[in-house]
Amino acid sequence: MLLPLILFYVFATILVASALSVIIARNPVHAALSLVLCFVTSAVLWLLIEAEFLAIVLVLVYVGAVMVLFLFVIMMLDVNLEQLRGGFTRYAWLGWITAAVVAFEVAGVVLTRKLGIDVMRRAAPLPADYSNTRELGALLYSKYVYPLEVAAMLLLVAMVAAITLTLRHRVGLKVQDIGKQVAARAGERVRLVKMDSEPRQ
Amino acid sequence: MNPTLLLAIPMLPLLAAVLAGLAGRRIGRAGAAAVTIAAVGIACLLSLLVLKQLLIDHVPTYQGTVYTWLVSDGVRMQVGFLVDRLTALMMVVVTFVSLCVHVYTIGYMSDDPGYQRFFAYISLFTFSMLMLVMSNNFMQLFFGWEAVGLVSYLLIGFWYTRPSAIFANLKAFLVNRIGDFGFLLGIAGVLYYTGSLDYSSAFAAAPFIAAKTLTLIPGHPWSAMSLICICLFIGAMGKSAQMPLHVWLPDSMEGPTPISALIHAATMVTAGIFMVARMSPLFEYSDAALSFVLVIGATTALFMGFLGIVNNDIKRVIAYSTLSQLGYMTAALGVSAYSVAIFHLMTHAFFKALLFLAAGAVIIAMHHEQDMRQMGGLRRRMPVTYWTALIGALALIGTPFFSGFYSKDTLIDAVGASHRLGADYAYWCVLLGVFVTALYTFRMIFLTFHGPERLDHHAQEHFHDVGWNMKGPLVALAIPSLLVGYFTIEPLVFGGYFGDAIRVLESHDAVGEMRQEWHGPIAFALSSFMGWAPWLAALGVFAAWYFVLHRPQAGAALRERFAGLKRLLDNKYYFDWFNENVLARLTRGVGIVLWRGGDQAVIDGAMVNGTAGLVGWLAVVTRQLQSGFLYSYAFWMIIGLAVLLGWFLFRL
Amino acid sequence: MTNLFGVAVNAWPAIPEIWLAACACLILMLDVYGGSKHRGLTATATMFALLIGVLLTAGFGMIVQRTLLFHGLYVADGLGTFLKLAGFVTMATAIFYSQDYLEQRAMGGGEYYVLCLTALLGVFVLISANSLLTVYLGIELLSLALYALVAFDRDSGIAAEAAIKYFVLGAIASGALLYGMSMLYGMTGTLDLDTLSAIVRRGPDGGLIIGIAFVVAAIAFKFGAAPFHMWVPDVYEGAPTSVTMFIATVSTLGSFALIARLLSHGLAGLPGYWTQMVAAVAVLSLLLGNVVAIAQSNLKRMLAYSAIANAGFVLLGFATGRNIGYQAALNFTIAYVLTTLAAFGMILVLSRSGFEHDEIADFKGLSSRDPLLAGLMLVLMFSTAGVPPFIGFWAKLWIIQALLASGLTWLGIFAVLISVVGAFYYLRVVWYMYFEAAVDQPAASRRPRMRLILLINTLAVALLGLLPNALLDICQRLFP
Amino acid sequence: MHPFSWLSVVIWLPVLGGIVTLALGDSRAQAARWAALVSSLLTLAACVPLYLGFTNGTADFQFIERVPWIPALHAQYYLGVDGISLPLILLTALMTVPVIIAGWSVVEKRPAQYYAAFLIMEGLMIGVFAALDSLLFYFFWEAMLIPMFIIIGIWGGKRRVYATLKFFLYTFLGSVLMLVALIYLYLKSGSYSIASMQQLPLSLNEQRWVFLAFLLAFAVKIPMWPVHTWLPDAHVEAPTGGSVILAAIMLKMGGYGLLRFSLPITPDASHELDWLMIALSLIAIVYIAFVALVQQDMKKLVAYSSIAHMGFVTIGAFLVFYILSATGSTRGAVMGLDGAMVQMISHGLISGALFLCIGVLYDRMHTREISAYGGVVNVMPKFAALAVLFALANSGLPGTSGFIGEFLVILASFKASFWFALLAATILVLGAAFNLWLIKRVIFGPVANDHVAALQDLNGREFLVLGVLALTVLLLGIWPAPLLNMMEASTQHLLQQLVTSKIAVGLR
Amino acid sequence: MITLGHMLTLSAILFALSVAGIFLNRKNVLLLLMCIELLLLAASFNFVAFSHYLGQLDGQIFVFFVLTVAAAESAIGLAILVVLFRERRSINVEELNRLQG
Repeated sequence: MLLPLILFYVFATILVASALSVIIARNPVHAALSLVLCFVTSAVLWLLIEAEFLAIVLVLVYVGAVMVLFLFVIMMLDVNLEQLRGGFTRYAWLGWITAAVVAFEVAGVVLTRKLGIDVMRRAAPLPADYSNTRELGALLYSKYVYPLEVAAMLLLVAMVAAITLTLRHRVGLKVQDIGKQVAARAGERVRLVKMDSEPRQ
Repeated sequence: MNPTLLLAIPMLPLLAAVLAGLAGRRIGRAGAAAVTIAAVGIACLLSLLVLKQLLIDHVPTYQGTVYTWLVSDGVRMQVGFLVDRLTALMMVVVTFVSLCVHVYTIGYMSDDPGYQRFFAYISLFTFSMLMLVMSNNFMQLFFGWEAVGLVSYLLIGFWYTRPSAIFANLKAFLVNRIGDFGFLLGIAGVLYYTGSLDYSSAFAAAPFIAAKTLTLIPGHPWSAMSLICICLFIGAMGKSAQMPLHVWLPDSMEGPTPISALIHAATMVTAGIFMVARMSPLFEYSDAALSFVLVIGATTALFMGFLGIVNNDIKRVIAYSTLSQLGYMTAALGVSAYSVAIFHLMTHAFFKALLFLAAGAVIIAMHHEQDMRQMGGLRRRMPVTYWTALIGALALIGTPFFSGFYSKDTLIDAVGASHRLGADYAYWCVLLGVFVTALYTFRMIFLTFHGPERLDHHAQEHFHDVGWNMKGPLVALAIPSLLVGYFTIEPLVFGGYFGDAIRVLESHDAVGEMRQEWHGPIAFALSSFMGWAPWLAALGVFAAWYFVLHRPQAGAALRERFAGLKRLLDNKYYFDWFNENVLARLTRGVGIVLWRGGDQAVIDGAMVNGTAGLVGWLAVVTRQLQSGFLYSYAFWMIIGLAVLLGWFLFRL
Repeated sequence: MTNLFGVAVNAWPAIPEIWLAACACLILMLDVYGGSKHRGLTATATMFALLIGVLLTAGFGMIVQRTLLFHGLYVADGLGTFLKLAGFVTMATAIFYSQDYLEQRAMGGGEYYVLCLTALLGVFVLISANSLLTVYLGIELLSLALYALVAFDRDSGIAAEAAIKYFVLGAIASGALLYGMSMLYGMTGTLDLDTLSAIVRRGPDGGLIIGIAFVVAAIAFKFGAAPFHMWVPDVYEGAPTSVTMFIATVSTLGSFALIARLLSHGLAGLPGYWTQMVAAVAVLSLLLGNVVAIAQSNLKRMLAYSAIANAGFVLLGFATGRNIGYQAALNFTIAYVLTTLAAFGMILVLSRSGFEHDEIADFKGLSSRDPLLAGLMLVLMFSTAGVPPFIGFWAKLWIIQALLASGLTWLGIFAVLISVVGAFYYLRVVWYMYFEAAVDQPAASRRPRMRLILLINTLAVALLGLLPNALLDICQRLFP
Repeated sequence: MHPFSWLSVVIWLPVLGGIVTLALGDSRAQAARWAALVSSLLTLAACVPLYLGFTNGTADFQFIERVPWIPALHAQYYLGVDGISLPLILLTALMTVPVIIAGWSVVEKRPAQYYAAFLIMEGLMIGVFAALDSLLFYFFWEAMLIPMFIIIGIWGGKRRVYATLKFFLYTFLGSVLMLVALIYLYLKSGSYSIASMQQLPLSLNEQRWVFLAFLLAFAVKIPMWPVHTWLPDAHVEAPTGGSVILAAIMLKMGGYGLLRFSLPITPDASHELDWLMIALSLIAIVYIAFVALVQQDMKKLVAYSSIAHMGFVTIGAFLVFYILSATGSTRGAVMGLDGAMVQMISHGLISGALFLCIGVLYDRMHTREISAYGGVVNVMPKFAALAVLFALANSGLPGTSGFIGEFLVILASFKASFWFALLAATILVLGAAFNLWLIKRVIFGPVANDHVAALQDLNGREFLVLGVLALTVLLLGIWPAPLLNMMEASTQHLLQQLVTSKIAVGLR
Repeated sequence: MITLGHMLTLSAILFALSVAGIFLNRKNVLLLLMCIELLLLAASFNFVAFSHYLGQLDGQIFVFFVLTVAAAESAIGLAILVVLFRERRSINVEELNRLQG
């Protein structure tokens, strides 16, 4: 049973490395791409602990939707990449230390076995015909229906908000008015203009 | 004795005062004068009636309450009267002198705009003084005590536009307050030990108090009685202008002359003497206090006399003479010769009032000129004034058979006969005082009435002798000044007139010893030539004649010789200088320091505004944290999180 | 139906949420067809919807004893009903105050009201949340709507700046919340708050403490308590005043619900730890809020710091970890919401198109320009300063009493002393209004209806100060 | 009990009057003035049944009204008066009328708000004295700051903002700790009623803390050295009426608090710390008297003299234990308490009158600098007479009310220690010094300048106000017995509370 | 075998990194948004891990919702970003300090 552990370490390393590169990337596009890498590796790690459905969703939603959105925005706002190159001030070390402290505090508890539950515990083996997705679905539509509704409202809010904030009617913007087009009659399509020919000199 | 009658005596002047004061404009000048004079006149008659009842009808001492002022903690503080022979005598003196002054005022103030106000004041004074002498408890005594002080304040500052006047009255009030300060403490002491403010209970408890001691400085127990008596006497020092609280009296001469006569010679200043006499049952139990009284009195008697010699203002000379005479009385009190003190008080009231009024007459005649060097030879211009003044002067220096002689000579003998600590010093003081008195008195007489006229032309043309409304009182006062001593010495001093009003312990009774060789006034007068006093007086007169009339330049030479002494006397022993330049300045300095330094710098500056400033500074500094940068915000959040985590994980 | 909702009982207790969600969609439609034609239609509709919501809640959703819905993810109890009613009323008043302001600034579009309603819905979800999941969703629903609202004035640079700051920091906070919840979940194996509070009784361990610390941090952020307060001043100042008012009032109710459900209920089994953390945070915010407010010149910003300070007071109430403290905190929250609502209403009624009237200096000489409004503002300021006879006094009094009753005497003394410092900057407003000469400004526009509501609002502040028993009594009943 | 609740009337009548006045608005100034005057007079009238219906010789509270107010906090609307509070209530009602009249034609700026503020404050102050429930007490105590803040701030002088903020924050800071103490006592006794707090047994340590908390509140109000510095500023900047109320009544609340709260609730702490109180009082008397001597501003001078005089209140209240240890009995202690009470009343009248006098001058010449005056008597004889009377009363002249308090306190303090009496008695000299020096510089002397020469003497309104006060001062000075009889039983009872230790192991 | 400890440690590191990214980044708001996604990922890691090792699915449900929220959040965040850019013509963090003090 060593293989999973090896895989874990490999992907964990990649994950951490790519996360690091998200932070220190000088170019937002690179950052975005390394974030994608993060998501993919995490998906793999989730597969390792039998969360298949979430792993897939992670890839689909994030890599498929969110990150595309990010890249789209990056491109849309044609920000001058030169002036956006990330960079740390001379207080960076302070930041690193603080982050390290937080990480240490949490990890320290874990490693010193003070967590309260056995960190070395292994999961009970699941039956062969176990389907993570079905279980989730069953739970989601029975017990967690109320959160589901709330989540719906939440997405509605996101939609409304995004539209309200970004959509704006610029003056002089050429947009077609469907109603007008439909309402047009044949008579109005062509107008015959009658005019005398000019006498030539 | 009829209480309503007693009540009427102080109330009539009060009502008159209120009437003349508040309705002065309505009743007019004449009205005001009439009302007040009537009131005081009646009061005077009633006082005489009371005296008669006590003397002839032998009515018992009256002791009664008018109403209860307040009750606190079971202590009843009442307004009430104690009328015995001592009181009666004082009442007569007060009302009589006051009456004379009222009458005299008509002429003296005739051209003053504040006419009604003046009458209101002096009537009010009469009321206060009567309340003082008739009181039967300390609270009321203190009331009268302060009330007369108030009126004297108002009267000294009567001409309130004169800077010198309003300076003088402030000074007078403050110095008196210093006395009252002690007096109040004394009263508090009495209440402490007797639990009551009534004379009767206080006197009854006297032996009990005498046994008590209290410790002011740890390890030094004091006789409670001495403390109380000295405190009380400090009050007397203020009122009766004993050194070093005498400084206000000469300045008080800024007031109109009738006031000088009434308040600052005859009545108010004697309140202290009266009070000590009244308190004799207490003082008798404290030799220390009496010695203190004796020394203070004797010192005042002699050294204030010296000042009279060098002064040229006629009123001030008399004022210093008053000081010195008060010293005599105090000295008498100091040897427990209370009766003698009161006797001298009475005679002095008459002849000193007389002298003042005479001086006043001169001043008016000279059109408000007070400097004796501008006078001279007035005896031809105003004979009545001259003769009456002469009588007063002779009485003052103690010429045999004059009233002053009897009182003063007994006084000197009493001091001589006393064995109290400090009595020898006192004896020499009073004896030497006789010479000094004669010297300045006749210096004044000679300068004013004899010798060449030194009037400036202004005085020349405005000169006019005074009318009979002013001469009348002079004559009226001259007669008692001449005779009262002869007739009253026997009952007052040796006849036990005062009965139990004055209490003297056997061991102290100097007068008692003198009573052995008492053979009537004439014999007393003749026998006095065996003593020093008359000769000293004569010597004084001679010296005055020699230096003033016979050979003035000799006086000048003498001044050259003792220039230093002269300067000392001119500056009145530098008392005023000290008060104004050291005490007053020190007080104001302390005030400034405490205000600017304590209040404004430390409390307000450092503590109050300091705190406010600190908070403000903190605000300005702290708001820098809100730098506006997203990363610093996030950073602070994480720091907070890390701290929360660390804190509790560390404690796990 | 029933087995979809998973409960045999009907869903009446959830009527407020259901009604609100429905209204949000309806009003969105209403706005799309015809909102542009009739000005103020959506606004009026929203207010009606809210008032009907009040009636519905009062009529059908009036729950006294605790009932669970939706497999225990949803709890309905007296506290919930009360807070929801308060939410409806507050929201309605807030919208009433902001109407003209939005019209003047061309923000009167229907989306605004939809977002407000959904935000309120988020608050309600939070109010009746009985599971970590619903708590989280409630917070997110509220926050997302708020982010959008803050940025709503698209023509204002500072609004966008405020929004992005709010968004980023808020995201960090919700990240922390998630992390903490994951820890709690991991330690206890449940998302259900009832079970959670039962399980944590077994005592503290590292995981729980980590979870608690993260959760407390997130809650402190919602409250705007130091050191997680940094967003408050910037957002208060940058956001449109109407939105600021919304954040200061409605979402404060949400924050109260959050801490009440998550800590005082969910972690009731393990008070020692979170109460101390809360106490620490509270002290810090009292200190910082009161001190820094002194240096402010912008009223909205000053009120932001005052909000930080008041959050400190509410948290002190929770720091007792006892019902008396929760009662006091609830009372304080209601008092604060009532007063702050009127204070912002004051700014709105005084504002004109192109003029925010949010500098303290703008209030100079108001007493001569407009005595009525000045008088009302005076009442509000003294009330917040905690001077009787106004409601703010009782709020503080009760907090302090709770602290003393719980033996936290020094906290009580600290609280009263710091509130003296706080008094200064409230007084400064009064000083500007009454003691300073008027600056030349046109008199505030009449707006009689608005003044009336403002007057009623302020009278409530005063009357609840004279006869505070009603409110205190309710609070005592809600935390028996 | 009494069929009609007069206390509520005297509390709420002026408040309602104030609201009416406010409603009338500055546009109808004259109407507002009359409304204010009428309601203040009605309040005064409503005090008559209080005075007549009050039975002397019992320490029980009378005119009791007791209805639940905040059941949630066990706080009641609980009113009542005894010999300590009734005189102060009467004083309050009496002093408000002159204030209203004094402002009659002087206050042009927002008159309605001016009168409203004073009326509301009158009600609140009476409430402070009448409240028997400590929460109600605190309610009135704090609420009263608002009108005063407004009064000084709007109608004050140049540095009014500084003065009024200082006043507010100073007093607020003092009060909040008292609130903490009250809550503490409530939590121990289960009720906010003062009586229950007075019977509540407390350990010495608790008493210490409670005492200090109370002390801060009351010391600031009285004010005692060294927390007195707000008073001169507030007085100087406040309008005449404000100074009058401030000096006449607001300071008394501090003294009242000491008598009603500190002494009976924490007797042992009072015993332990009385040295502190007496020391501070004596410092206040001597130090402040010196400071008053050198003031150049009339109002400042009177303000400082107020501080010095209030020193007599505090020393009189705390003599008992020294007397006990010096003489072995408590005879004389009550005299000290009586002295403190009388001092409060008479100081209320006198200082109020003095501030009115200064107001009279200020209205005419718009300066309070002593150096700007001189020889006023020449042009304003009536005024001069009254001013001199009040100044003398202020320096404790027998025959005026100013004498009694100092007299009693000095008599009592002699029992405690000769030195106390000695230091306290220095006010005789220093008080006379600063009062009469003021008079000398302002009233007497030749006319200083032609501003003074142009002065008009008192008009009828001013003369009425000052005259009535003068009569009261004299009457009280000549016959204080009624006042003393009114309070005697209560002070006796207070003494009993004071000497019965609250801790198991009594200090005595 | 992969234990709970491994997962938790990993998520802790992720969390710290993302946080560090937020306050170390001085230039680009976009990067902040990315870091936030990373943050949510870290939290989700915990949930997944716990739910796996506790053998119950509630955690994964939670993560499901987290993903939803994250998507919505990023949408709104980007919208705000767009508004900001339109107003300021810049998404530079260091220029976002008009509100301060």
